[in-house]
Amino acid sequence: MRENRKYFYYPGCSLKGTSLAYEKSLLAVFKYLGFEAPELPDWNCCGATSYMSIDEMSAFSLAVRNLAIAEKEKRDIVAPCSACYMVLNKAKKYVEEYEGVKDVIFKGLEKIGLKEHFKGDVKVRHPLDIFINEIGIENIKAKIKRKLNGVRVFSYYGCLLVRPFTDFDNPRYPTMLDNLVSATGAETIESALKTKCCGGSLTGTLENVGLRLSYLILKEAKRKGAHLIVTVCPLCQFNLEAYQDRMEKIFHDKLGIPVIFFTQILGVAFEIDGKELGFNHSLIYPDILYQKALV
Amino acid sequence: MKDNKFEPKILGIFCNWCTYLAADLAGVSRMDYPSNIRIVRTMCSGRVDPQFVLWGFKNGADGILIGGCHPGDCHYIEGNYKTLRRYLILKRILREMGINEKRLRLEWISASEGEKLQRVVREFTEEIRNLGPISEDRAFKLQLAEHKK
Amino acid sequence: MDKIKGNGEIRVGVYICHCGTNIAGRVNIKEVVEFASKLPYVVVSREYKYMCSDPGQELIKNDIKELKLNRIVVASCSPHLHEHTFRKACEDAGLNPFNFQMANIREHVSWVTKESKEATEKAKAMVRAAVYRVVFHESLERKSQEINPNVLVIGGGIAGISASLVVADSGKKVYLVEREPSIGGHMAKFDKTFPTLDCASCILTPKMTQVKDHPNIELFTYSEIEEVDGYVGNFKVKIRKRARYVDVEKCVGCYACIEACVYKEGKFPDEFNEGLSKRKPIYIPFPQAVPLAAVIDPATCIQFLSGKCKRSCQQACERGAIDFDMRDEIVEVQVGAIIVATGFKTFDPSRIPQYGYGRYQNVYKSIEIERLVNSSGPTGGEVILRDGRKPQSVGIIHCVGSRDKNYNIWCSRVCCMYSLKLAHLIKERTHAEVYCFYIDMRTPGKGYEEFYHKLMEEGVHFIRGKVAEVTDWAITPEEEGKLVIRVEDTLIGVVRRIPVDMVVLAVGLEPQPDADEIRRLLNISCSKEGWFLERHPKLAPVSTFTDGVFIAGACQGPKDIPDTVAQAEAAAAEALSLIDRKKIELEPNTAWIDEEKCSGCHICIGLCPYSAISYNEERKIAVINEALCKGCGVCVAACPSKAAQQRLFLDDQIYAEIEGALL
Amino acid sequence: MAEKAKVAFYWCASCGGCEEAVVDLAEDILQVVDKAEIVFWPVAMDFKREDVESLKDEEILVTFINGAVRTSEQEEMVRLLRKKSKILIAFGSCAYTGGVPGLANSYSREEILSFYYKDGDTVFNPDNKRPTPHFIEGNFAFEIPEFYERVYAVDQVVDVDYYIPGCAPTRKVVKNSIDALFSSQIPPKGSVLGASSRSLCSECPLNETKPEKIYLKSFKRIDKSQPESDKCLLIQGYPCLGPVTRGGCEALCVKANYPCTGCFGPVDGVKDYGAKAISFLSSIIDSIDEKEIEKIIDEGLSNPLAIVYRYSLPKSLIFDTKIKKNGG
Amino acid sequence: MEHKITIDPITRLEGHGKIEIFLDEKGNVEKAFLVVPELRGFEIFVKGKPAEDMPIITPRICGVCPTAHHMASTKALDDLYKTQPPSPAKKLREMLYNMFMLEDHALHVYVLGGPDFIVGPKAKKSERNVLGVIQKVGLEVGKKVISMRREIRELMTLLAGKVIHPAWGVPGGVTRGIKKDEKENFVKVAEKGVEFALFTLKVFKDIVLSNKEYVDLILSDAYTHRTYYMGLVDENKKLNFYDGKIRVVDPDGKEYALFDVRNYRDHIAEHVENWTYIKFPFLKKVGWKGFVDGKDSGVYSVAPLARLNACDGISTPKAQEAYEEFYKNLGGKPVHHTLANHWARVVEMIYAAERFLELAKDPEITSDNIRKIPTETPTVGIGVVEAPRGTLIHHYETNEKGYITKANLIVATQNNSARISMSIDKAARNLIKEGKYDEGILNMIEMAFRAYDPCHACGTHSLPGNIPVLINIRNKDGKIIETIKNFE
Repeated sequence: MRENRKYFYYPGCSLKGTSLAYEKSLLAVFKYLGFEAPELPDWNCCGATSYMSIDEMSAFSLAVRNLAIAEKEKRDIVAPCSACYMVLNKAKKYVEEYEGVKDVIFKGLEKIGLKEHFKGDVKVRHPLDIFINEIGIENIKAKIKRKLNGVRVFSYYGCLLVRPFTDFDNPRYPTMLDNLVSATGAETIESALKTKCCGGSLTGTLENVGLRLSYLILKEAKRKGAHLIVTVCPLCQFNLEAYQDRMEKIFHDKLGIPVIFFTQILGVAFEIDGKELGFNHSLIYPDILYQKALV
Repeated sequence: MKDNKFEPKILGIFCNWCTYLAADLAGVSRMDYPSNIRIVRTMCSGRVDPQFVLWGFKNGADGILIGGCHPGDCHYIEGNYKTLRRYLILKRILREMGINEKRLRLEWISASEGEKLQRVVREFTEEIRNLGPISEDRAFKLQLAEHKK
Repeated sequence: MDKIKGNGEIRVGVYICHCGTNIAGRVNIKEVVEFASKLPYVVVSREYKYMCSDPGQELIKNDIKELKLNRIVVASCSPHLHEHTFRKACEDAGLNPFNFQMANIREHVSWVTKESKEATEKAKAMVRAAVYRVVFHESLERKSQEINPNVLVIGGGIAGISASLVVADSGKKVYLVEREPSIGGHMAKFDKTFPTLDCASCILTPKMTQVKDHPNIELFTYSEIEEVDGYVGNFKVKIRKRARYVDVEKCVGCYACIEACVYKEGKFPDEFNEGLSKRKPIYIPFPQAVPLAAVIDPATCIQFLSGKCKRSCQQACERGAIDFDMRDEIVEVQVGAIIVATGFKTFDPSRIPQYGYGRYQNVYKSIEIERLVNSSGPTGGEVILRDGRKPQSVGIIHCVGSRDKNYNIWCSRVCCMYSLKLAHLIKERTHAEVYCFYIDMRTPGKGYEEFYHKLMEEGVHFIRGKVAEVTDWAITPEEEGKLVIRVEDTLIGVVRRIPVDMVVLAVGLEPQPDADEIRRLLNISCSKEGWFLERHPKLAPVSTFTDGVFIAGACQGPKDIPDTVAQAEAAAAEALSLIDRKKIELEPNTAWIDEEKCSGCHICIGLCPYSAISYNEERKIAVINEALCKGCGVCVAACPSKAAQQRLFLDDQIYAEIEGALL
Repeated sequence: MAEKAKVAFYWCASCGGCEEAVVDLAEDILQVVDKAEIVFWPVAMDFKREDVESLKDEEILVTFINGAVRTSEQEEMVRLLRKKSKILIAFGSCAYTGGVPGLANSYSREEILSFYYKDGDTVFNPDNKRPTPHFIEGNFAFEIPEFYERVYAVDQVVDVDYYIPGCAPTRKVVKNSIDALFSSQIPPKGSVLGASSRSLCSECPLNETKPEKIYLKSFKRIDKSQPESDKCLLIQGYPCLGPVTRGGCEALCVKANYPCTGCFGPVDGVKDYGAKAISFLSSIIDSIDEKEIEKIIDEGLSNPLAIVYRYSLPKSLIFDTKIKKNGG
Repeated sequence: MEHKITIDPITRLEGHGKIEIFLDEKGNVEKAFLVVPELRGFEIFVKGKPAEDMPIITPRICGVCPTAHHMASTKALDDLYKTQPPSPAKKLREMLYNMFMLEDHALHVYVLGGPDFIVGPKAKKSERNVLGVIQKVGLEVGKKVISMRREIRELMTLLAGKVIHPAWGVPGGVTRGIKKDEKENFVKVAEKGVEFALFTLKVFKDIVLSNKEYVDLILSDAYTHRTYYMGLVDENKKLNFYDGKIRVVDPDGKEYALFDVRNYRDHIAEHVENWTYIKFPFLKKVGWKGFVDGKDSGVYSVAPLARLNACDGISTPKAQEAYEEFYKNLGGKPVHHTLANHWARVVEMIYAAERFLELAKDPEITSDNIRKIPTETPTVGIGVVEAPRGTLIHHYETNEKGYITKANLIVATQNNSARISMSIDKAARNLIKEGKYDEGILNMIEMAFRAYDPCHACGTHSLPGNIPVLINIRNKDGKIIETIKNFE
């Protein structure tokens, strides 16, 4: 019924700002794999951030507008940012389940002439889901030009991606990212912390708490001898990477662990040029990926 | 019954082995549901002749709920599939006659599904309550037109 | 309601049952009695506290005699409960029992209706329906059927074994069917049994041997039920004897073949030891196995994989018991009753990834520990970790997969007790610190609570709280290299991290994965959880809604050994009492064809699931073989010319009932 | 001249086919004339309503009524004739079960009138005229009867003694019925005269071409398929109504290789012809998959009502109700 | 004082009709109306029904000419499914159709309209019936008539299931053909038919045309209306009942229109009155000018006379002869005398019989190539035939699955309804003067009416032999002050 669906790429604010590297690498990898996902025309904020806590309805309205635009074109949405992914899905679910929400939202949609286009048919999917279930590990393996043998990777999911709305992985102990990363030849590390909070949401308000949470994860990675951390979420990536120097001071520990996006490591395995993968934005450059030893 | 609200009459025709037992179970478990439903038992839902349904509507049922075993679970191997076929055509007949097809419902409720029985009867009763009396359906309006004058 | 023709004078008696307060508490009986008395053909309308009691029945009998009643309606509970009681009463009073109709005003009215007024109205409707219907009832003859005295028992665990022995001892033939190569079931894997701590095999093995030697028991191991046909008293059962490639008759269990196997030592996970040890492609499940005969696993045997094996086993067997060409074989048996004792399976803890089973090698399932502590187990009863270390600290997590709506909502009933047992045994063997993490301790049963106290005195730590996760994530140095159990200790209200060497997951009990197939084969029902459904939770705990099929043991719901055996012997008794009736009377609700009406249109013939209908070439009409008819009425509903009709469910009876119900 | 039995004929909403059927008695009609004196036959003779009124109650031995009741005039006449007749017979499908005009019962009077006099393709009605009962124009006063909301079978208006099935009743059936009426022992009230007590299959020449068991993977429509001759039409997939339809017509349509359309109505004991028909048709659908079943119905029977209630909609249980006296 | 005369019943169009005559103060006719008190609503309730069912349902409009409806409907299906029957099927249909025309006309000539002339308009009413006819022409003939009809109808039954109502026609063909061994019988009956038709013409000439009185009557102004005429003609503009184009000639006999039935809506419209359930078709482009004749009034006429007026001749030899003779005697085309319908009908009988014979003999007639199964998606279909009583049009529209979404029918007699009303009015005016009524008017009005052989003018006339008519003359209060009737 939904066979050969088409997709829109929904960037959200992060991928246009702090996480340009994510957008670049994602699009580069999509291009390389021949997966088409034009940017969602006239998209707006997903409704995450403070909206959700201050005025849920407005947040949902924002989210659903994006959904409606996509559904109008009979396309599904690919949302790389975990926050967008979660909020868009949440909004869809609430509209389905709560008449009250539905009525308000639909009134809104009617005003902007999108009502008749929105039946709730659109799916919101994460690139990870796309790689695993649409493109397929095997096809990806087949396209790999450069085996990353010997690289030890801590594949880190963060809190938002896998719960509560995910159906493509186990919310308590996800494994899809590990599978994908190991497809590149890299070795992944088992860790109970792969879904622990990165502290991101707190760093702004309760810095010492937030940083401690971030630190625990970096420390675990270090303890398990990971060369680098691979993540699927712009917020996690930013938090884990940006504050390492400050953590070193507070916790008297040497860190300097590269934190990159899973699309970047794929890109390396595909031998896509580093610039296209946005490594120029990295604060801690993952040299390991380019060491001759690997080749 | 509750005043000023329309209380529909609902007929339940349940198979002896699944849905009737589910109703017994609901009873044993004291799961209350609206008293609008009146239950008639047949050995198998496959015994339900479409004539029974029309007869039920004619005799004042505002809604009719046929209950059988889940597909594959029929005590008589596949009686419930025959029920399904008859039901699917019967709904079209009702539609054409001018009776809201929602007034007829077929549900698979196994002997262990007391809750499901309760849920379905509640839903169905509410749905029919909202549909209003069957005498308001086109077929009956036409039928009674001359009488009204 | 329609006029009825040629039924003579109709005299109906209506009896409304209070059922104590069960009905009277909700339904205004007086009003209903009054209402009934005004219904057409009703001669008398009475009420009584308990119609099913003797005096209640007497009431009916007397009225039949004195008031010349020829139709009886009782409004009380579900016909599934007492229809047969009241029919009997009619019969005793000389009235054909089928001139009776029951109105279900308890299960379907008083128990499910809040408002008394509504309940009363509904009760009236149900009574009216019954009265309208009964008027069209007619006298019918019951057909009776010989009962085959043999009994089939499905499942060779402790339940099946106990049931078989009881039946066999009474002199009846028993066919015992077990899917595994040996009988014994889960119990055979246990070392001790709670709370008495007597040795499981010491009490089980003798029973297993009895089964083997019993003249009245025919044992089918490594076999499964293929097909069940027929009905109470006359079941035809096809049993598939899977090829074990070793002739059980010839094999003496000398292990020669196993030693001779080209594999020098075991290479494949040993099912009986829960994979804690390895076996060869040819093996004997365990030393006390019954039958004590080897079996070849074709999935791992070179001969079957490549066809190029030396077959050293075959040469080694002096009795020539090994036969690689053995095929599955279908045996058909005839029985009068069936006892289902297919048992349970244990919950797979890898479904709860945060407990780390399968990821951390020192996380065990309870059933694995049963083998570890078992003297005949892989470690000869020593409790050691996979790396050979003795654990100094062990955590036992209760309710794994039980009492959790993410997995199984029910309490598995045995986990608390077996956890205590394991705690005791582990402590006894290793002197380790043992922690039990429980939600609630549930120890109902003779000597159970006492056992719990004993354990507390032994110094086992009991921590009340549902474990959040088992992790190797060390925060403090002392956690390094250990498994940390994170749990909120709800008694002191703090989150604790407890490092241990070994984690035992007290997994719950689940229905067998293929319980549904058995259910369909036997036409019985399952609860929505998948446990087989008893006819009545209190009054008919081992019967099912399919006459002649009984259930025993954990296939009906989690239970411990004492309860299982009790239930098994109860089922055996039920089966025996059925068989000893020699004859059973069949409900005369069969269909027949009115020859004056049938046009021979063939519609009904293909619809009968039992091929009871055929076309008579001479008379050019359809005919029903009533011996084969099971009375579903599908043909009746389909018959385009009302030639096919069904006794007890005549169109007119149903029309009348519907009309009456829609008060 | 000896007292002949008085006989009356009346038509209601019908096509005249039933009168034709009487004329088709051809030579045989003369017998009838011998036996009976026709006292009322608006088609034929002008005894007026007043003349009927002037008769004694039950003075007429037999009245044959064909056609269904749709107007006030028809209702009044039927009541009057009932009063004056010993035996009243519903003649033909329309009188018996409502007939083809009865299909109108799934539409309202207004829908019909507005199409006829307003929306119809060829209607030219600028000043929006409408036939109106008791219409007065200047000093012209017109009496046209009221057009009822629905169609009634005759026994929904008055008590009927016998039924003669068929649209139209075949020559044989009419003859049998008349013989039965003038025979020594009168058949029991409510009987269907002249036809068989079994359904059509019993006299259908193709019945023996049926296999033991009948299952259908699809229903065929005759618009885009041609039935094989000499092979049961039902097993070919055509919803032939033979199994549910009273025999007696000698399977004329089937002999013309056309599936039975059911004009003889149900056999005794069937309360609702259409419901029974779908019951047997759906039962033999060879599928247990809801989607597939829906598909099968969609392709072959997507408007089952049209097929199974061609002649009997007003007698469907839903519509089977007596008209209130002088309902109009 | 106002008088109202009710003549009831006349005969049946969709139920029975009655005539209302209103007199003015002086007792002269102010207006006479034909009132048709019934309606059944086929166009509406066929909605949603499968198209292929139309040939089954629509014949129930008229049980006297079911074959006409069946055929019009079947042809509409051909058009709907954009298919044409293979030649054998087409021939079978046309043969069945001509068989029907033959027996139906025969019925009218001998049993309905015939008596007026054969026995004589002034003859005692008791004699003016089929029995009277038999006396006059001899029992043999009477038997011949009855058996002729029966034999034809039995063959129709064999071929098309039932004669009332047929179950036979399907888009692109028919469901049953003629078996080799059946053919002979058809030919035999057809030959009889021709012989019978010619015999009928002879009878008609002997008795009617040889009698000046009758001829005058036919030519008399009372029965004359100068209207348009409509009929179906083949590619050579010759008479055809089964197929062809619709041709309309004006009161001067000039071709006014020649069109494919698919365009009927450009040419035909229906007028509505409050006092009758029947509608009055008229020529759309001329327009409705009320119940008046002449070139400016859209009123037109159909049925035998109209058909002969509308065609340029007949393709079969004997019928052509009769056709020429017909116009020679009636002063050339077009003939406006309503009563000439009887003669025209006999001419048509000959054509029907000859055509029947041609087709029965046709080698193709026993072919089993009787169906071309449609493949196209149905949309709109319009079909036409010439029913005994005039042009009959069926028009269906369906969804892509072939379920009716719209239907429109122009029923044969309906086309004549305006002219019939006019005839009645004219007859009434001529015959009722100063409140004086002579019994003759009843007969005259009858004849005027019967000439059209209105659909449903049922065979049942044969028993009493005349249309019974009663006139009640009421005063304002509706009290009957005088009654006249034409039976004892």
